Amino acid sequence: MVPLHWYLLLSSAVFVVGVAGFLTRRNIIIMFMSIELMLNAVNISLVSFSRYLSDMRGQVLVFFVIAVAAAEAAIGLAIIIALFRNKATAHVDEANEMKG
Amino acid sequence: MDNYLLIPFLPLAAFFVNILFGKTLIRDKSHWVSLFAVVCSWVIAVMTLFEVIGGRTVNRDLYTWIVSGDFRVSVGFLIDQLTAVMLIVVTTVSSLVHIYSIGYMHGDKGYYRFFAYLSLFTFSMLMLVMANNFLQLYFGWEAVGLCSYFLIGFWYEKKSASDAGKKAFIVNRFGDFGFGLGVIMIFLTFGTLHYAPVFGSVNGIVGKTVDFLGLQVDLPTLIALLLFCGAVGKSAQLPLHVWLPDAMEGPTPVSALIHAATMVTAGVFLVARCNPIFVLSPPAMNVVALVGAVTALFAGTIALVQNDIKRIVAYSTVSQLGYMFLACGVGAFSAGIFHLYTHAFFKALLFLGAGSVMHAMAGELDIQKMGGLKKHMPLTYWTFLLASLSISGVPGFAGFFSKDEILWRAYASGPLGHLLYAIGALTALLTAFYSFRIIFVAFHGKFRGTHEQEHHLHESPKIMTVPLLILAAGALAAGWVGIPPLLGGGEHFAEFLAPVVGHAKGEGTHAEEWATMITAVILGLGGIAAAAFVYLRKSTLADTVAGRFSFIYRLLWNKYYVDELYDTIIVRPTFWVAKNVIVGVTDGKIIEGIVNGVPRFIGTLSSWLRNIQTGMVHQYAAVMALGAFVVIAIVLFW
Amino acid sequence: MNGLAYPILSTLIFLPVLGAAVILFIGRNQERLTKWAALAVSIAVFVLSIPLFTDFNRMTPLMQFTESHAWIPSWNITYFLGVDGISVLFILLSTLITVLCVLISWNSIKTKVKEFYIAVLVMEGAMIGVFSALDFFLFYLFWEAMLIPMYLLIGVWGGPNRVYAAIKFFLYTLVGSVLMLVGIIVLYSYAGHTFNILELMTKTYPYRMQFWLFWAFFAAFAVKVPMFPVHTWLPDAHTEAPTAGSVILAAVLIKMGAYGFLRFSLPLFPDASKAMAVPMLTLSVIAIIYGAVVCLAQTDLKRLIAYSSVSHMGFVTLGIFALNIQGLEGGILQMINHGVVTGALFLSVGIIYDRTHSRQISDYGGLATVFPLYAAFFMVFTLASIGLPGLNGFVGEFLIILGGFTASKWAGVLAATGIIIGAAYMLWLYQRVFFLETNQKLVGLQAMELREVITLLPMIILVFWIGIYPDTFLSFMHPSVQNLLERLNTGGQEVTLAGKIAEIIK
Amino acid sequence: MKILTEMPDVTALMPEIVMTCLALVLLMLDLFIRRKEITALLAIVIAAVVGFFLTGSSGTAFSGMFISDGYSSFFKLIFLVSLVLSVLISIRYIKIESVNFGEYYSLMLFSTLGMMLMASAGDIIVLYLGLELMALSLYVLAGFLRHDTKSNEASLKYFLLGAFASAFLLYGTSMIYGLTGTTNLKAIAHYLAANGVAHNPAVMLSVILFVVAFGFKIAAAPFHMWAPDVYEGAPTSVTAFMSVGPKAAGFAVFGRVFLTAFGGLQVDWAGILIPLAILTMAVGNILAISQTNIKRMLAYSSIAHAGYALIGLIAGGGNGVASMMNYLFIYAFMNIGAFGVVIMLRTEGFKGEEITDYEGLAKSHPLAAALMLVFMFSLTGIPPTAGFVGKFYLFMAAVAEGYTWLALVAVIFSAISAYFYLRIVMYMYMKEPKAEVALSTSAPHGIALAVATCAVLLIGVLPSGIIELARAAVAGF
Amino acid sequence: MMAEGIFIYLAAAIVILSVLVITRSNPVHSMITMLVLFFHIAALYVTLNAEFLAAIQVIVYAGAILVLFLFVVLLLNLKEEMVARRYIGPWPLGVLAALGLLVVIVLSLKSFIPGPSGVFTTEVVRAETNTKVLGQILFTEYLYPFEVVSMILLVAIIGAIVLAKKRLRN
Repeated sequence: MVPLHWYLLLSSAVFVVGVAGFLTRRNIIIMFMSIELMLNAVNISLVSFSRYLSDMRGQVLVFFVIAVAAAEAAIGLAIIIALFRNKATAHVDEANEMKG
Repeated sequence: MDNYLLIPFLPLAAFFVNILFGKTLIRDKSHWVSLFAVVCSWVIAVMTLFEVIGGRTVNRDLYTWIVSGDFRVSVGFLIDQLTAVMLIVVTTVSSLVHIYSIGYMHGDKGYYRFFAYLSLFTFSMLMLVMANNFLQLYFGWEAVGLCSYFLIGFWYEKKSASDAGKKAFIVNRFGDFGFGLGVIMIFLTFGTLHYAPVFGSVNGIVGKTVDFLGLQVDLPTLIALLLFCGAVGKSAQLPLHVWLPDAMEGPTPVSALIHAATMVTAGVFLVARCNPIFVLSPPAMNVVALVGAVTALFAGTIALVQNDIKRIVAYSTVSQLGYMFLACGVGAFSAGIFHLYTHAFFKALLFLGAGSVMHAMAGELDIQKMGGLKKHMPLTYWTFLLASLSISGVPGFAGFFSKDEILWRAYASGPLGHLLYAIGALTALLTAFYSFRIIFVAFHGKFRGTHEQEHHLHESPKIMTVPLLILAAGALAAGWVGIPPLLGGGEHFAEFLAPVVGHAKGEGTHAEEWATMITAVILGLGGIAAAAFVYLRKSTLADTVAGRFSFIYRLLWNKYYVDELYDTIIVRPTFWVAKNVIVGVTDGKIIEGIVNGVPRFIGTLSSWLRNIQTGMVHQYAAVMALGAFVVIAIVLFW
Repeated sequence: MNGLAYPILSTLIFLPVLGAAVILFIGRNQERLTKWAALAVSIAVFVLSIPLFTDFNRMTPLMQFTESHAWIPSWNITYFLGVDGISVLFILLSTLITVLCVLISWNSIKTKVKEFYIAVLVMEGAMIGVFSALDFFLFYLFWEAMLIPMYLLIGVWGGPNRVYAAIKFFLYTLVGSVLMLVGIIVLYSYAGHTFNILELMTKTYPYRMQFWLFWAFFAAFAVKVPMFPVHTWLPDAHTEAPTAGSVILAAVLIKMGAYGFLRFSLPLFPDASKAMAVPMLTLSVIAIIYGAVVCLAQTDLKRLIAYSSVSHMGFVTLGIFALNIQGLEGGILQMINHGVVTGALFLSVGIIYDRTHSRQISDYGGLATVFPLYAAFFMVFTLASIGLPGLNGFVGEFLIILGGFTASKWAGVLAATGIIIGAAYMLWLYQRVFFLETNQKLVGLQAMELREVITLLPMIILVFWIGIYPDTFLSFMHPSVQNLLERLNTGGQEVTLAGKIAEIIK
Repeated sequence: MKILTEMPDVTALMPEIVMTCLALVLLMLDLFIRRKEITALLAIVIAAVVGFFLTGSSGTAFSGMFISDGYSSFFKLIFLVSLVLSVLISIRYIKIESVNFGEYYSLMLFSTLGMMLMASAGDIIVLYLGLELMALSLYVLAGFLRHDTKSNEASLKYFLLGAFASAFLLYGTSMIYGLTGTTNLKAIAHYLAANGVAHNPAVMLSVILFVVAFGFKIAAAPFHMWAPDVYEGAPTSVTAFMSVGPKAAGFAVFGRVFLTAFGGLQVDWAGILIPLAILTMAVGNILAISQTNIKRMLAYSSIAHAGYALIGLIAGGGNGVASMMNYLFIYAFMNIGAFGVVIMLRTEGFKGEEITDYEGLAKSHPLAAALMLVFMFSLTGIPPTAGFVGKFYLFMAAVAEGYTWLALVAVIFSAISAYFYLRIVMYMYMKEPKAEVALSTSAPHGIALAVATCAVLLIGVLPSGIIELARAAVAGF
Repeated sequence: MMAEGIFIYLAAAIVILSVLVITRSNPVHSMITMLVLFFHIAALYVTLNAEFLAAIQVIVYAGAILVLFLFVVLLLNLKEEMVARRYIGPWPLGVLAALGLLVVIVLSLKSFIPGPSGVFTTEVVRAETNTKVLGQILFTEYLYPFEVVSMILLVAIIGAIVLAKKRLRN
């Protein structure tokens, strides 16, 4: 039986990779995917808890997380398209008109 | 008897009438208003004198002035022998000056203002003299100072006049600083400021000491010396004498009234009035005597070389005041007041005489430019001569009796007295010399002024010469009331003042009294002879002596550089501190630095922090992640 | 107890505010109507305040004309007003000064006339509120509410450098008073959740807390007084404020700091006040001499009078912290005197400023020949300012120096030097402005209007009245000051420096 | 496992249900409504109806997932107030910005719904969903000016960082779920108290992750960097709405989670929040000083106000939370009022966002200038206004709990804040007007400003009503 | 022994693939890597007997969301994207921050104590099949959040239209 800790380590690893991706990549879509990664990391830990605590709440939460992730994806991409239509750039660091 | 209230309040009423309606209604008639007021006061003063001679004294409070906790002071009047004498002196000289001013100030644009100030001055001096508590004395004290400020600076267009007025007031304020503290010390020790209770329980403080600014000081000496500070300021004694010569900028009647007879004598009056306190502390008495003597000598020497007629007379006043303080210092308060009384007459006469000379010479003051006025102004000449004789202490004249009394009392007061007597006698010589220097240089010899001045020379109108004559009579007769027993007189003056100031102690044989009198007379006549020799026979001798002893001459001519000394020690450093230290450094740099510095620092910090907000999403996310990391790290490892 | 039928204090506070509201609706172009309305309101308020003077019971130290209504029950805050010997005179001064301010700015204010009079009237309401509030919250509310109209007065109608001066004034006072706010809250939570000042006065506080609270309140009051190190806002505020602004500032606003010491610092923190008396005396003496000496270096008329206020208020704080009856009564009377005299000086400066539009002393000279009546008025005020006996300045100053001398000889002596320097700079000012040859700029000066004479007349009357017969004003204070001193000597328990008592301040 | 037969007791949920249905109805009606003002009017009517239902509902539903008590209804009151005021000031504004779509109002309603769910969430899952519902509608609203790059950039930044923060929230939730086996707040509290596992580092980790997520929502210091850009970029009416509603919701959730679930760890998370609060006040006040754009300045000022409200939370206890709620209620009026005046300056062809545009406003538009003056003084916290009452109550709570030094720090910062608020008043009153500034006023806008000003002045003078309400609300907590 | 083997493989694959996702320069490559990653995650779910979720993961995540991403990626001009800088200037800082976070999380997870075990043991779930059990809880206990999710999806649709639709008539 695989101890719970390994799952936690796995999920935190993926989470951190997601954070790293978010912090380093210039392309908005890749940043967006890094967020999806972080959400998946959370899902992994939730499912593993649900399995080891033999309780279904974790999976229900995963269910909702996926739904919200989908909604976020829709809105996120809509925003990216709106930005793209005005500024024809997919890079975040070009969208810094406002500073100071 | 209770019409004594009118004495001060009549001039006050005259002041208000003149000042309010002077410009519009009364204009050049304003002298009638104030003259009427002062003459009435004089009449009532004389009646009061007789009543006081009759033995009746008054000490009544009009109304409570300031009440705060156990500090209670009221406006009240004390009429006793000393007050009576001072009333007579003030009202007489004031009336004569009023009459004289009608002529002297004729046609002046501020005519009504002049008489208004004269009335205000008379009111203030009378309040000072008649006060029955120290605070009202202080009120009178400052009020006279104010009037002298107004009158000195009467022709305020002239910078020198308004400067002189300001200087007078500020120097007086130095004196009043000490005087105020003295008054406070009195209250702290006696719990009240009214004369009667204070002088009544004065013996209680003998030998007591008090911690004053860290050092243990004998209480009566402290109070006496503080009060004496005021006296020094007001009567222009040594350290604070600088304002009197400059006060000559004012119209001459003012000098006659204020800077000869009344205001400057207030210091002597104060010392006399507080004699119970002064008597308790021998050191204070010695200080008063010494200051008096030294000032007398000091002023006398300066008067020798001055050329401005009014400045000479002014220094002579300072010198004579020195005499009065010398008298009080040795315990002969009655002698001091007697000299004050006689001095008022002949010094006022000298000033008014100088005034009529100035009037004739169209404002010329330098005696070197005068000469031979005897022919043109006989009346002024004779009255001037008479006053000079009196001041030089020629026997028979008023000055002789009062000065001789002082010298004798000084001599008789013990070992220090001998030194004081010597200084006094020497000053008598100098007094005689410079008084008669004026006579010989100005009135004798040939005229050295400009032609049209000579043409313009004429005797002053009657309105001015009548007061001269009256004063001349006073200068002659005033002394007779105090003829010492030695010469068969009843010494009525001293007896009259005895209940207030007591008798001068110190005894000496008749022989010594005769010796001192004779030496003083010899010195006086010697001075006159020397002046005659120097200025009538060999007019060039004065210049050669001045040439050889040029250092001393220049020293005396510049009044021992005292003015310059004060300027460099006090005035200029204060201004320097004000400009550079305060406005420059502490206010300008330090406080403003902080007050403007902090917001500016926050402003720069803000604009520096602003560019941390780079507008890059990564940076924001990085800060969030870093924030989370730091918080977790702290919580975990702490 | 409230002798009168109607709540006089509330009417005094809210009538001006109501008047301001009425003026709000007057058309922007009818300036004359606005001016007359403002004058009418201010006179009405002054007339209404007279019963305070006449019906005041001079025998009791208790609060009079009290009004108390529940205001914010959840915090136990009551709308509690009342006056006693200490504060009644200031209210009268405020109402009088406001009338004079309205009169003096009759045609000197050209722009935004409506807002000006609204600001002045609201100012008056706030001022009276500060002096009559007996609930800390209400006091603080009026204390801060006063900042806004003053800020606008200086900022909008001021001189060339007005913006800097206004901001500096606002921030200076605000930083000080916010520290007081924390102090008030600590007091509130320690003393059983009450803001009622009279109740707070009955309680005793541990020394350590008294110490900190004293300094918190000091921050607010010292800025207002202004005491030595925190005074640099005053010259700027005065020089830049319009005439009416600087008169209100000089006559009333400055008094609130000293009033604060009297009403709050002394009774609430008796031990701390006694312990802190020495530093306070030193600061006051420094203020006296510092303020006086710096006047010698001033070239701007208003700036000079402003610094002279620093010196005069140094006397007041000296009187207060002498902690004896003469000092306190002298201090309070000197606050009234300073309000009258400096207020009058600023009114006069306003009068000539309207004509010559210059504040530099060098632009003046020989005014006496051109403007004799004005010169006479100014002379009386100058003499009162240097403390000539017979005028009002002397009575206050003498009592203060007497009180100061008993408290500490050094303080008394050094303070006394202040009157010398005071005489020096005032007379020098008078000489440079009024004596010497007439400056060419001043030749065609138009004589004093009746309106201006009427403005200065009450001041002249007060100067002589207090000078000759101060008892009418002193008698107001005796019982209250007596009561304050008893609280001071007995109120706080003895100083336990060990600080073993539960220390509230973490 | 019984299957649910009877309908769950939904009386407590009435406000939310009514809001949802009417929002959907509005969405439909919008297709047929020609003049968008009517949609706005309907939105306000909906808000009123929900307000009416609000009073009746109290109690829990869905086995503790939904709690409707005094605490939540007070916050819902704040949300509704901010909704109504924001809708009123945006009617004219979105017409000028030519984005006059009905969806604007329905998105506003959905975001308010999200906030209401957050306020009465008893379970972390529902809390997360409510937060996401609010956040999503706000991302769209922020980017509503499709043609303006600034608005796009604002919504992009808000979206990316919002998603990033909610990922942290989820990670925290999973951690808590792992530790306590439940996501219900009361159950968590019970478990942590019972098993004494409170000071376990993993629990502390989840607490901090929650602090990060909620810190982001209320724009507290290290997590505040999105706020200035988003507030500046978003349409001003949305900024107004965004600076009040979501911030209050953030505090509601902060209070709910930290005081019920982590009640036992009060000392710990208070220790974390104190530096945060000080940093927030510092950043908010100091950076606002050197701003030139008024929206950005107001953004920093709202950060600072978050810092002040945090003091209430740190103080904890009945008074602390009540003072926080009271402050947020007053803050709603002040802030929306201030933004209302900013909106008035926005006319065709004139942005009116730079501070220098306010020069001489007092001369050209005295009424507008007077209103701004009232709001500025209220934001500074000068007595006769409500801002002072709010701060006063906060400091009272802090001092009562012994945080006197914290009150001192806050007081100093509010003195610093006086500088940049007064700069606006100074520009308006003490400078001469440059160009002739026209104002775009409309009836609803006037009403909103009137309501805001009256509230600010009324509460300033007679605050006992609100304070009692806040106290009663906390009693039910 | 067998289970550990599978877990190790899946864990390694997931971590490597996720690192690959964030490092590919071409977005389409990272899209495909993501797809493979999702398959592995689905496999992991199966080992944790959450088959329904595995299905959801594949269908929703891989099927719907990734496809959505693909549409948007196609919008960009890939050539310019290929050559452009992938990482922001100070990218090591980002990585450092992430690693810091990792260290801290791992350290705090060391003392992780799992909570109380619930009623749905693996046997029960296997007996009732995961989908059924999930459905039961979802529509009884978690009915309320379910409704809220529907609202979220609605808002997502409105938002997408408002922001992205070419011409909005008004």
